[in-house]
Amino acid sequence: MRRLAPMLLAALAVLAAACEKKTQPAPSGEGGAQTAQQAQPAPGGETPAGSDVILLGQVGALTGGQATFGISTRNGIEMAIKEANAAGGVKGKKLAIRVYDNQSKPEEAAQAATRLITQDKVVLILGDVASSNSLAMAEKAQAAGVPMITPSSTNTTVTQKGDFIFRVCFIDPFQGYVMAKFARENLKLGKVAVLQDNKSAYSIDLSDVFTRKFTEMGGKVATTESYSQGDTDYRAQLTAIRKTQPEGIYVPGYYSEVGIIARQAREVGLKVPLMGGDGWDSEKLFELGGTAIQGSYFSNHYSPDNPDPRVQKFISEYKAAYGGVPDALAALGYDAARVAIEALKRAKDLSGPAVRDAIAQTKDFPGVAGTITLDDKRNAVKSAVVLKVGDGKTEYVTTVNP
Amino acid sequence: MSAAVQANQDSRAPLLQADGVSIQFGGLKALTDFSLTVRQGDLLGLIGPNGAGKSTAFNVLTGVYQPSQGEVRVAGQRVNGRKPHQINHLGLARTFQNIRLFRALTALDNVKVACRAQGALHPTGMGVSAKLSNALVNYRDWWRALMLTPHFQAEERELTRQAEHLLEVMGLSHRRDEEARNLPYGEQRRLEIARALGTRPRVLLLDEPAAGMNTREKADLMVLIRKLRDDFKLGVLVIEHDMKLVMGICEHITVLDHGETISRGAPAEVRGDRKVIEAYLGDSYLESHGGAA
Amino acid sequence: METPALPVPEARSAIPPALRGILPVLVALPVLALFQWVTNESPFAVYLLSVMGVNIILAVSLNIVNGMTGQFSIGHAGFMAVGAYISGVMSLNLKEVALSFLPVAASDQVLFTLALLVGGLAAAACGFLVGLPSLRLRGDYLAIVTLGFGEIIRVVVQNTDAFGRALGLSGIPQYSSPYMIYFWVFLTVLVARRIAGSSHGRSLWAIREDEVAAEAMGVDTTGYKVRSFVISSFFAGIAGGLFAHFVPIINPGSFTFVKSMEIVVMVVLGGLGSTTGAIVAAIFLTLLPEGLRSAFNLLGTESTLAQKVDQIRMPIYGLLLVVLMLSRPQGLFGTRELWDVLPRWIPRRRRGLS
Amino acid sequence: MAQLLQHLINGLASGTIYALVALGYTMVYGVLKLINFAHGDVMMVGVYMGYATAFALGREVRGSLLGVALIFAVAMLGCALLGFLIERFAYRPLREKPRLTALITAIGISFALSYGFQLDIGFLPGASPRAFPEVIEPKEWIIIGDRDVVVWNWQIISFLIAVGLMVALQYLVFRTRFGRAMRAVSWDHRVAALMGIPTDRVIALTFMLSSALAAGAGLLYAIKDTSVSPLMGLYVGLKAFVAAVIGGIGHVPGAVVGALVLGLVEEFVVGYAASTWRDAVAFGFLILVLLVKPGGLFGRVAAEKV
Repeated sequence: MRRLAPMLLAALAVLAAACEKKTQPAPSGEGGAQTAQQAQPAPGGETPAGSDVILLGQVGALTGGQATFGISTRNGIEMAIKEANAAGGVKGKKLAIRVYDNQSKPEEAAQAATRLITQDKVVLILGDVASSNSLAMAEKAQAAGVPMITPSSTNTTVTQKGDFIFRVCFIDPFQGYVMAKFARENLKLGKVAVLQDNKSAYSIDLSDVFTRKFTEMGGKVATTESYSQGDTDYRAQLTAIRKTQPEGIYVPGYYSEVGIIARQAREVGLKVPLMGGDGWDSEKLFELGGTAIQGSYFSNHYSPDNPDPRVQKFISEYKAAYGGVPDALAALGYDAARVAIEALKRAKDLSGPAVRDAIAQTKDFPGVAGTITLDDKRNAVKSAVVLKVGDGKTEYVTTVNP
Repeated sequence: MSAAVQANQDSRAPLLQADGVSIQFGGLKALTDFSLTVRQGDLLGLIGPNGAGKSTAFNVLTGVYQPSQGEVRVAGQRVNGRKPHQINHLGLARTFQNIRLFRALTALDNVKVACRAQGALHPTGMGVSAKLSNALVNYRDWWRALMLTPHFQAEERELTRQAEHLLEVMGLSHRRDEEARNLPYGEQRRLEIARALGTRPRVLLLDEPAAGMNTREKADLMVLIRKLRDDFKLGVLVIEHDMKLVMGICEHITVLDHGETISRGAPAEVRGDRKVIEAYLGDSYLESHGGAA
Repeated sequence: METPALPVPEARSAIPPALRGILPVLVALPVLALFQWVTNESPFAVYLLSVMGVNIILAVSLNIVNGMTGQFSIGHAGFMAVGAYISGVMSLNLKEVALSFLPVAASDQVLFTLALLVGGLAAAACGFLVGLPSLRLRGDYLAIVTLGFGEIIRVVVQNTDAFGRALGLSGIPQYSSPYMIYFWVFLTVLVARRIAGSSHGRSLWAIREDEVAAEAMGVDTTGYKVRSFVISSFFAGIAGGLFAHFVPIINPGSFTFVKSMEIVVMVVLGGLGSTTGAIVAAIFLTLLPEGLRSAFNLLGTESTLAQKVDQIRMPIYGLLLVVLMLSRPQGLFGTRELWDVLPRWIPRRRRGLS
Repeated sequence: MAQLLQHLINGLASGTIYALVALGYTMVYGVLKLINFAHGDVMMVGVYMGYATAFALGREVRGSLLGVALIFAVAMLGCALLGFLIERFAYRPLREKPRLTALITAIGISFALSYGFQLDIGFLPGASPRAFPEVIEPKEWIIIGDRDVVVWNWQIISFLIAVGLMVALQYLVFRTRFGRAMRAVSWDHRVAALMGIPTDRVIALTFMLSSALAAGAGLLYAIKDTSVSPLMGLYVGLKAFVAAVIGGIGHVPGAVVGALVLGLVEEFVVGYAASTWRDAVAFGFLILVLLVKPGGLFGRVAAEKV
């Protein structure tokens, strides 16, 4: 028995340490939406940095293979906040953002989100790109009654987590449909192959929808091959694909792999165009893909070619601040932050439910990545663009409406 | 022969038997046609020059190596192919030439490991029902240990008592709570014997128990070994390098050279055997000493 | 270093023998209730404590194999994954089910416990399978087999629709509470300590010290090795189940080789074979990244550096490991336990001849 | 049939590169009995050194033979230095300590390097992969049928470089004084020290050698797959380690055979089954090999002397 006493003591010590920073009661655990709505006495308002600052939180992958997504999003959000502060802030207060890395792991995302909510007492959370991580965050945000806007998680289930969860982008089924339609109607392809990333739910979703829609439209998917994120040698899959002699290859993966895939596709003798989704959108794609990726198409949230002055202003300011053309994630981050800021302005106070209601009322909001109207499922109803990869830049091809 | 052994004369069934055992490593014949019988009360010696195959013989007997040919029987059971711990459960315990204590464990725990391992298990079981009953006993044991049942506590006390007794016998009581690695060399050797006794063996195999000891310590040890044999009613087989010593205490000696048994018999007979002297001491010894000593 | 490596059971005690077995549990239950009540109000504390608890279970259970038995397993995350996925799937399917004779909350906890046990047993079965090769393999070869097993589990999960493939399982009910988690932490520690203090534990230590000698002394080394794998993976499975029910999303990315290494690091850092060492190391390494986060937050929310610093945590973590191992190669406590290294003013257990 | 041949060629091409990395694991394991988990990350650092050099040289020079030689030289020397530093400061102080401690520092170094290189601060490259410049301009050297089988110049060149490095290593280990010293240290470094062999220097040199080999291998890998990323060390390193174990860790030719076998197995899994099962099959194959031959294909489980 005495053997156990120190252990219990240690446990108690830890507990005591953990409890020092006790916070206002925030409902936790099961119950989720219902409990969250009743309570929540304005978690915002008082932030650790003082009452003249409204703190927002972002959780994103700042390390790992898709780090540019997290970093682009962060840049976009940062820009929006700077603009808002320059314009006098919200309700007479300055805005600030706190960013945490989730290492692309759901448990880290949940931990970071919980920390933002409880310790940093943010009024609202932005993020993440990868849907598994957004799902983990959504659970926590919903339970705590803190609104969350994901700039670019396209998996349908994310916003189904509850009424505090929003997104400012379209969803996977739509994107898969866009490319299927484009391939069938614009490119007039009859037989294509699919190469999907089995480590990414996003890629599998897109590939499934694309296959279904493309077949419905009378096309034929000759073969579906797969790879895993982080691979660097795709020759075996591409050799197998070459055998089926497709007219195009749908590769709904991330730019980090797609660029290399394009090079190796040309190497094994596949000269047909590649097609993909918004995961392609990064400056790095041009470097990784070189000439091999030119002439390929991908669906995206926005086009830098859009002559709209609002978009061009965003692009030039972004270039000035961070160098390089902003990708869709920067644009979506920017939009998400601006939607959030607008909602904060409109909200009657900074409590979770008030902000939630304000966000839910977003209608015809002029974002750089399309006009945003949130439907009753808290998803943005938006059109998608199809871009063609050129020499170091993308070219606008067409817009596909829902 | 001592009185104790004579009293047991009629109950002297063989406890350990090796019958024509050979073992090969690759092309090397480490042991050829090795035969030996140990009965209760025996104190046998196994000698030979370095590399003669003495330790190999021990390893075959205890199941570390499998014999290529021949048969080993312990307590009447054929043990070829059995694992060392199963053979140990049949009543065979050993020490090692290069001391192999559980170095980070206390002296007491070293002995308790051995005391326990004998345990309540079905000692000779190989069949399905024996395996099943062993498994059941095992689970019950774990459960008792986890629940700290009164039975477990009593058993633990009993184990401690046994181990303490063995330490006392070997004169190690004062080292009870010291880690084995911190013991002086001679005491480590004795602790190994205490540990071997913990498994309640019927035959004890000692691999160079006196190595590294001075003459006086060796003499004491030999007395102790005799005493152990009598008190614990053991058969003892000793490997020893020091001829003089072996000759002094063993009643029967087997001499190995290059894996082959070159001589066996009472000390006096072996001592006179020319082949032994040649093998053991080399021709030069013979020349300088002018024949058998 | 005259401290014995193994605890000697106390000779005398005021507690009647019949009670000793169950008493720690009886004491723990109200303490945990208090614990639950105190932490209930801070979700972040709850989350962090939950992660910590799971890490403690993982480290303490791995210590049974790596520390006590001296085998080298680096696939612990694989067992955790088995437990997490099996219990996760079960809970998802039983989400709508309630036991009619119990209140809903109680029924949920009963079903949760059931799911945990099933997950733990599945992991234990895998542990048995992985333990079997240990009949033939030693040291580094066994290590790579455990690593390979972990990776195979990950790939299987990633390719199985029932496990949600790459997206993983989401929407697992959040049944894990600090009470439940720390009850299991407590059980794990209790089991580990009681094994260490029993003849089974001594057999495991004997195997770690010298396998040949242990075998010669009648210890069924293969049997004990397999059993230590089974027990260790059972608790890893439980840890996985608990983990799945508070995150509450699991995907294959959470159970990689890197996670396994993190657990090994906890065990080695704490001192191989030291249960309390494993606990302290698990607590330390769970809090360290958050601590770094807090430290960086002090730099202010506006600076670009503060936004970038979250990325610096992991390299710093790596370097800290190097520094820690260089300064304390035997781990924090070596094979000793916390109370053996505490300063004199804390009364120690009596030992020696008494 | 043609496809089989193509897969065979591809498998051998990646196998030779695995082999060079696996050799590093095996050599270090040989002298120190340490699984150097940071080995793959050292390789990754070497590739970035080559990357930087290639850019410093500019497009003109890096295509030439001299340019390629310079890139390799810088990366290999740089990595030798890195290997030396790691050994000196992270492993040597722990030499007489339990083996696991050095393993943990190896993991620590691995984390520090692979996460450190993901930062975009200062000279560090940032997390996303970069395209590796085409230092060897890809040319198709052998074409059979209607591009049924294609052998690329870089495949042959890297095969030759890899084989050259292996032969040199074999010579070094079995024909030179240093090699003898290395083998002596591998046998028992304490005894070797008593025999007057400067064990510290031998071990340091072994580390430098294995790190340089890793850098060479990494460059070949980057040329093959045209990319470099901070995480490449983790993936390639793990595979090479598996290869070394398949061949019997500590056994030099074994590592090469193990790597070639692993390269082929992986290629065939990807080519004829599904790539997502590749890692599972690779590890399954490893476990199978170990169950049949517990010491790997060539290694012998040293029968413990009792």
